[in-house]
Amino acid sequence: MTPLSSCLLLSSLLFSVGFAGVLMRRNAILILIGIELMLNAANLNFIAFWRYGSAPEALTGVMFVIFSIGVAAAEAAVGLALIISIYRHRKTTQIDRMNSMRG
Amino acid sequence: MLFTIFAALTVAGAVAAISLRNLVHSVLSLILAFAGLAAVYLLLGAQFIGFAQILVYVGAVAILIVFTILLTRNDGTFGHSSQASWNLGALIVIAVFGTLAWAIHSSTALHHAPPPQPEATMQQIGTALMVRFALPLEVIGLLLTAALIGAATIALHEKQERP
Amino acid sequence: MSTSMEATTPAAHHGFADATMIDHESELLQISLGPHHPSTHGVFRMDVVLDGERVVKLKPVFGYLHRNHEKIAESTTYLASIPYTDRLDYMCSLSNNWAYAMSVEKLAGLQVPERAEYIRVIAAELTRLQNHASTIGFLMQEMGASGTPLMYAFREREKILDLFEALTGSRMMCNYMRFGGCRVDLPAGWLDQARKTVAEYPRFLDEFESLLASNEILLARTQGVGVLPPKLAIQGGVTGPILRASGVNYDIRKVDRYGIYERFDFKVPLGEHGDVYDRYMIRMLEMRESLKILDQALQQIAPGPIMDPKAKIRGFRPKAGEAYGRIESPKGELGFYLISDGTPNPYRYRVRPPSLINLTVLEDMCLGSSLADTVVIFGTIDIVLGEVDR
Amino acid sequence: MLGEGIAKGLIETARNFLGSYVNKDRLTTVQYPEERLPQAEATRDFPFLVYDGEDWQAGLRCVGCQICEKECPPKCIFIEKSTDKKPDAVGKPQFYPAVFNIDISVCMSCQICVKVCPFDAIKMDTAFELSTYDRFGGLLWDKAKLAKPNQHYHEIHPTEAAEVDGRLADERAKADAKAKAAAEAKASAPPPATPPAAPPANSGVSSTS
Amino acid sequence: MTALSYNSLHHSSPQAADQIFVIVQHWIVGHAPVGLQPLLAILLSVVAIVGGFGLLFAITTILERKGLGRIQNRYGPNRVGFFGSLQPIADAIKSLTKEDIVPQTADKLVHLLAPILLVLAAFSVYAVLPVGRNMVLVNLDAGVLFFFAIGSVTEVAVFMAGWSSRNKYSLLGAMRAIAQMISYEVPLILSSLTVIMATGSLSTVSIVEKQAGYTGILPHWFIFTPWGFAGFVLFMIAATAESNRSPFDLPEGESEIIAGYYIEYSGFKFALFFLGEYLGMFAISGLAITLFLGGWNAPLPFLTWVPSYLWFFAKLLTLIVAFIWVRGTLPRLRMDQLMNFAWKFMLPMALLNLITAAVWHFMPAGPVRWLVSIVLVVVPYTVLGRNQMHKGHLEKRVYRFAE
Repeated sequence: MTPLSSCLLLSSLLFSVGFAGVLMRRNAILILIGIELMLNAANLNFIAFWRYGSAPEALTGVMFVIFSIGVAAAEAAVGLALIISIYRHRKTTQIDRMNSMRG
Repeated sequence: MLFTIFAALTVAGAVAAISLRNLVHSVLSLILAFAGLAAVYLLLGAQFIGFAQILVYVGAVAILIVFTILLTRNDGTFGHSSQASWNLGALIVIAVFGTLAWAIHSSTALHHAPPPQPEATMQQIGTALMVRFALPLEVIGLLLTAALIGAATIALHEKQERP
Repeated sequence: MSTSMEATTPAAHHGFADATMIDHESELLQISLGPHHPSTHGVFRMDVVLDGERVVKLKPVFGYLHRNHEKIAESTTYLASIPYTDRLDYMCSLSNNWAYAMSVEKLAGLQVPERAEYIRVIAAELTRLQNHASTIGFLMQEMGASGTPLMYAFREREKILDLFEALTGSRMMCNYMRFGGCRVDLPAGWLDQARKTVAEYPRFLDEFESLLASNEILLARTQGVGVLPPKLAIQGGVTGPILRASGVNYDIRKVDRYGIYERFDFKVPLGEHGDVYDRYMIRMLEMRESLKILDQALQQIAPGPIMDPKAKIRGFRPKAGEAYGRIESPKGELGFYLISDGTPNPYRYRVRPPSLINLTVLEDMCLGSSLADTVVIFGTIDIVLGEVDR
Repeated sequence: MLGEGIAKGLIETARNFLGSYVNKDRLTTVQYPEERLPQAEATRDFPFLVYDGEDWQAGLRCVGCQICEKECPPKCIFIEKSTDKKPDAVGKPQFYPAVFNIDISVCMSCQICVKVCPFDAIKMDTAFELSTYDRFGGLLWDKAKLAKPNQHYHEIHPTEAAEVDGRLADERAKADAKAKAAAEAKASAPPPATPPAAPPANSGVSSTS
Repeated sequence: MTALSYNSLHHSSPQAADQIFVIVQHWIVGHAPVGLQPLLAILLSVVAIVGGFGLLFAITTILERKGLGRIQNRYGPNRVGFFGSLQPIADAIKSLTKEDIVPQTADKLVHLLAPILLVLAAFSVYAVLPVGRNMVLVNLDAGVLFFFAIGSVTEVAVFMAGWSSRNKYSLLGAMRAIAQMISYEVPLILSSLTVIMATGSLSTVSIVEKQAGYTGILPHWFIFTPWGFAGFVLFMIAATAESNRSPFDLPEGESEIIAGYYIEYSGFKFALFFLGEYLGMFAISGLAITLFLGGWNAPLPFLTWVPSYLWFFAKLLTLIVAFIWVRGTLPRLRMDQLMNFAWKFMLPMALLNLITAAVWHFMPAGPVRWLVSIVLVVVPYTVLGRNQMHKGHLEKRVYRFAE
């Protein structure tokens, strides 16, 4: 059970938990939380491979995680803004009721 | 040994985040998960990423989610989806986790000894960002401003329209 | 704003349990400011309906301090009501005494001697100084300056209260004016002490001026906040510094020229915007005008009798009739309307409370402003619950 | 320039801060129990009954005429007249109050009772630290607790006391003179024969009493 | 995270007094069994920090109340102990003995966790603050980033406190506090960015070392450069807002919403909130000292014999006095003005300050450089200041008098 494989195991566990959250919960906010978890699992993989991988001085893993954190934050902000605006119209955050395309 | 503690903490936080009934409790456990993850990064030697993780996720994203929860009055009918889709979801998730675990277990690339602790000082990250990754830096800056303005207009726009 | 929540009495909303109490139909948050609240000048409640931080509806609720003053006055003699007038606007008891004494003098046709008139003007202007100083002190306290301006104001107020204690025997409950003059003459050395206090007072005003008048935070917090248009002020029957801050030139000292005010030359400051900053500055400028009156009065006062010889202490029965005496109290036009039926007790005893009448325009000023501004606007109206509830 | 007004305000508080160590005017608070602010002479708190001489029962000036009870706005004075009479300071037999209670918790120290009392029997005290544990019994003061010697009156309100004593002394002198004259008239009426000798002795007597 | 690295201490340093604490620590650690030595060293430093700043908290409470008193022409507490010196102990005992009331509808666990998390975050921030030469708990390579990361955790604690006590006012207070903290974190980080750009490193120790040395009698502190001074002023304004102090103490605006997010706390938990707030204030002024006021360096060349940690605490006390002085004078800002000020004045000034720092860095030394930087600082200040003031056409008014 090398440290690298334990890291990968942890990140895959995190990924599946996040994936479960997205599948099983009906509240839009919890879906966003699931997505955040999945993104973090991916970041963990990058750092694990940077740490135990072949050419650590190239810092590619670290760079990629920095940019991925940035993108994830932007995505979260836009997602939450969408949820708020949908709530204003539909007065609900249940995704089942967000099926109509009308304005 | 430390790694297992933090890993357990992170997974517990994640599971609690998606399973708790009260939304605010789930966000607090999400924060616990993010903090655990940051600790794992520090263990792996990526200091900058660990602190950035705390600053961005715990400091900002979690607060954003909390604000959204408080702004959208959940009208009580939330909770788990119908029993059937719950089992189906669980089944798929276990399948995904199984394949990943099997892949990790059987891949041969992991068996050589772990290399020494690589150096990720601020100096190196700074120069790498400025030299090799200058273009992505500019793009991410652009993307963040666009996202910022987009999010603000979406949420704000609705405000003025109210009678 | 047509909210689905009709204006039921606050008690109906009593059953709130959940903390994030936003009404389910709309985003409104109903908060009651008071009666147990640090900035409501006494027992006074404001039922405020907030949309986010903006005030949508404000209903003042008072009556917590009602002591049935006017009904009691009908069953006691004229003299016995004088100590109760101290408790009307307990910040300026000497002005209340003067207003009551003046209306009874109109009723009974008594003539106040020269020296008593001077003492009354001096007492009233000193009251105005210490009232405006403490009003501004409380106003700054509400804006968050943690006590410093209030302490400076109270330091000056103490000097004036010591003058009152030496003259009338008590700091706030003076009970000093009688029908036809004053109860006791000026003790020895009181005039020099008064002149010294009045001479030192401008230093405090300059200190206040430099401490706050050009302070950017204060300007930002007060200019353009809680605007009271002159037309609304006149319709609302508002009087006093608030009316003058909206630009309406109405000062009873100039209109009625009661007492001997026409002997002193002083001017009446007027504001243009009618916002919180104007009300604050008008009070500062009025204090400087009062100082001018005091200087002139303290020079011109001459020895002489202080009581109209015809005035009787006991068995005082004014002839039947009615009278309305009013003065410019620091809060506004304070009036006493008396109907006498020849017996020692007044038949009807009515007080025109400037605080209560100024309160009626509170909601119009506060609509659309934030919660923090509501507290500040309420502070500039300067009400005293003793006078509001009587 | 932003911040200019704020700077002036800060200088003002700094001047007060440093001033408080330097001049008295900038530090006006007094450490209450140890140091006390001097009270003005006209200060009034709660009424007390004045008595002359040593024995407060006999020397009490109050004659129980109940004017103050009628005039008191909050109606906090309660008097029961005595049935027998006792000679007062001028020697005229007067009633005295068997019971004289003032409910301190109701009294608002408005000094109307002092103004209307024809016998200068009730004056205003300057003691204000009167807190008690018992709201009813403790604050309902009877005659014994209210009576205080004339010296005490001189201590707290010197000028007023001196003026009152002066007036009382004149009254007493006038009353004596009148009594003397009346006694003289009575004595001289039956034996008309000795009219001339009386007057000179008369004036001598009155001045000494 | 190695604790105080022993080899860095060279006994040849002239001032034994300067390194007294470091020597004492090594002497104690020397006695422990070898295995435990690193742990013991860390433990000693942690105890020193918690004790030292706890004591400073006590001193500041009494300093604040007496200082405010003296500003307001009164004494301030002087009954307990000599000149009121034992007042903090009396306060501590009072807060310990006071009954700890938890509202019935409150969310018990989160209600309990909030003050603990707040104090935890407040204390853990001190790991990177260089209190004296060789006296920093851990010399992190990304020290300043660590500081801001842990600083942002306090927002979460504030939210937990506000939401869990289920009270209208506490929720309003928590929302205001979080909005204020977030919007002032940006100018805070940007104004500290200028110093990081100038020194080229995020480690607090190297920032302080770069500020050592004197030209003539003027020390090389960053505050004595135009961009440094502007950065310092912006940093201090943002620091006041970050620690909810005086002109920005909106979350616990007593006169409006009674006590903000800690309204439903009493007893020791209430004291914890105060401890957290004061520690936040010390930490942020500590960082200001490290970035702008030359950490533990002496202000004048001939004063270097004074031990380094004394300089740090002297500067800290002066900043605390400044906080108290401001608290005693200024009224409170309104919520929208506060936001407006943050985004329309602080942010542009901080960005422009970056440019001035860059210009200062690349231009050759000399009066021209001074002139250009000063212009680059003063011009935007006046322009933005006038826009801020005249947007609501705020100015002292002249009044007419009716006859």
